[in-house]
Amino acid sequence: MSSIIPIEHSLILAFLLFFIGAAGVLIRRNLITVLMSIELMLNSANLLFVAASRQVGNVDGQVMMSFVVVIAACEAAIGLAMVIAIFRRYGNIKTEFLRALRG
Amino acid sequence: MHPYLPVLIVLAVALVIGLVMSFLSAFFGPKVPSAVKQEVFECGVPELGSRERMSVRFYLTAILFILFDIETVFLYLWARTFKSLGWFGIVEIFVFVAILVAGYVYVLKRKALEWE
Amino acid sequence: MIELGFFYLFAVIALGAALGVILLKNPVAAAMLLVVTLCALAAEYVLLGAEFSAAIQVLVYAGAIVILFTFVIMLLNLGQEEVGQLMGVSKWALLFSLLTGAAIILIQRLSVGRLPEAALSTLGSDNVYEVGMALFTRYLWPFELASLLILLAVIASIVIAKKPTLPARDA
Amino acid sequence: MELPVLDETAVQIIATVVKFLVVLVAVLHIPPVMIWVERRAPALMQRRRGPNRVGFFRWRLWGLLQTLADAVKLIFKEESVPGSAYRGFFHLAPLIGLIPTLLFVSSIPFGPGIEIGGWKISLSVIELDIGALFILAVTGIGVYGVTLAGWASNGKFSLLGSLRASAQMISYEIPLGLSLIPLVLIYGSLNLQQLIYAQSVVWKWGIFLSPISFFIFLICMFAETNRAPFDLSEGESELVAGFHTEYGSAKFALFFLSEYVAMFALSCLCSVLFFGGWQIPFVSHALLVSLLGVNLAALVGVATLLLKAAFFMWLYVWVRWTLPRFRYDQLMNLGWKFLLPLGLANICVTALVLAVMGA
Repeated sequence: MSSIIPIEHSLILAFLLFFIGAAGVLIRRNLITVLMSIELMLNSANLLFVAASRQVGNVDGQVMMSFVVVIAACEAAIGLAMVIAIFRRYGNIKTEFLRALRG
Repeated sequence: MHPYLPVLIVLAVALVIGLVMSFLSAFFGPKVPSAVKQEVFECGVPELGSRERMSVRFYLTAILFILFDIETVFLYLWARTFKSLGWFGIVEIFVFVAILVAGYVYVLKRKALEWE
Repeated sequence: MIELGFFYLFAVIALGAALGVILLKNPVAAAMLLVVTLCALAAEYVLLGAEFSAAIQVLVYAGAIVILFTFVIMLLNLGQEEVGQLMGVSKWALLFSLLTGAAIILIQRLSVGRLPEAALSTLGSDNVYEVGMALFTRYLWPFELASLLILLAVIASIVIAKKPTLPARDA
Repeated sequence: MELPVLDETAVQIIATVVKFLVVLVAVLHIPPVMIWVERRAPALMQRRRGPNRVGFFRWRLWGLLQTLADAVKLIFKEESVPGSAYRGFFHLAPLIGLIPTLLFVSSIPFGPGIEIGGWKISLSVIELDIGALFILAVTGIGVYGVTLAGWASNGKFSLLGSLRASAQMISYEIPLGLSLIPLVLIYGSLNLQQLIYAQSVVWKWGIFLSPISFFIFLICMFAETNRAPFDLSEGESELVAGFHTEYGSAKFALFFLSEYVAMFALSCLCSVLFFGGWQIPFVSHALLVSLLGVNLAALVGVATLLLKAAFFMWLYVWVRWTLPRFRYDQLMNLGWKFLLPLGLANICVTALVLAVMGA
């Protein structure tokens, strides 16, 4: 049924997704978009887990994928809570305003 | 046939028909634009816009939604394997639910869910 | 062959939408494109025979996590005007990441044929059942720890979001 | 003349398209009829007449054509978009609301399989082994239609209405999901068709084996569709019309359509989960097949399911004109502080009882 898709294709797709996500983290100043880019990177990891699970023929990769989803949920929840807190304090969520820890 | 192919078919057909239906009025309706018609509805008073911020409770509701959404998915997984796991699965899932209920109780205690 | 065609179709959708996520100025549009990316990836999971992964992807990722993003965008009322443009280093970062991506793909292409052969027959048809059995037996402790992690995340996010913060210093 | 030889895949694809078109045409008839019912029923309850004029020449047909006239009117209205709206999403939002509900209604098994020319064709457009999870996922995506509609209109009533409506929908999605789990525990399947087969005799119906699930599901049915008594998102006295305040003409009709399709789909799902689906009580399907043949028995099954669903559609109308509207805090408290703990307790008790009985 799904025997035709070679793992190389999934790998390339995952790499491309990861780099789009990484580029998003680098080039965007909006904290929310940065968080979304991190979600993209997590998703490329998910795709790799699922593809690997297909390749080795057991479901461990899919179990890992569901753990990654849990972690993504936690990351999004805390990240967005911090966005709200930052917005309250600075009235803005651009990354260059966050210099409190800079000497 | 792949069991998910109907999903795609339904999606495609629904998209086409939905697009046609949502542009019916654009074809058949009259077009007489005016400045007042373009305003947002605000009970007749001059437009103030929607630039005000909403309550943080909506965010807290969404957080709780994520918490219990994940729990629901895992509960489905457990329900599907319940017959093979037996008592072992019950103990396991009770611990899982108990931990999440602790979070729920915390939320209640912090009054994060109080509206108005 | 048809499966491969669908794989490419969804790959293109996912990548295009992902590009939109990082390049669009409107955060709600970015969030919606993130949903498109996630759903396209769910379709890829189905093609890879991981039904449950696709379900959890749409249910939790697209249905809950992105809802949270949308809510926060609406709460903070981030219209078009408050969205940051690309940073000054944007072109360099873009070029850098594209080059690195190309390099890695090249490396990966060279490794074709050296990967282990796919073991196809061992995955059964009842995917949900198999994932459940693995999760509740072999991954018992990670599973319980995951619930602990969610608990901590909920507590932390409520503390952070509800706590009245100090007034802003002079900016 | 020689017909081209069809293989299994081609037949199934054609069958899927045909089945979906049939479902679509049927579903398009629901809003006109239901709106007529919704105007005649309160008239009956309040000793008024209700719409009874619009008819076909001499035949008035109890005013049944009133809503047809309304629909035609909506199509021929001018489409007006607020100047400050986000245009793309404004046009897209009704579609994003409609498509998930169509996916939902397509995954309902309307009857047992039929046989045409030797090909076995099931009577659900989409039949998945993870049917219940699929339905939950699809309802989750449906929230975006409401959220986007309010945000794209860029007015304060729309925005507040859509935030309220989407918060309400996600809040009641949890108890909805939890209420199905005892059924999965009892019947051991996520496939809707198999759930129906497992309820072959009346005392095995979901409502008897898990009445609390039915109770939770029933309340969530009303809340998920933003219907009275939970229609706060469009409380006229506070929010004008909620998230679709700025919508008119055909797009408004689309919101209406998706609301009624969602009602119909949930009514069907309720019959499938708790009332044996397309099976007639006390009459086994095998008996029907031996009497009527496979295809006719399947049609009887479809009629049975539609009859059961019609009851719940009537319940929607009945409740709307009987109960007063909830307050928003009452609504949220009901969902989070009553239905959620009840749903969890229901699951735990069901699991314990099943384990004790099995041991």
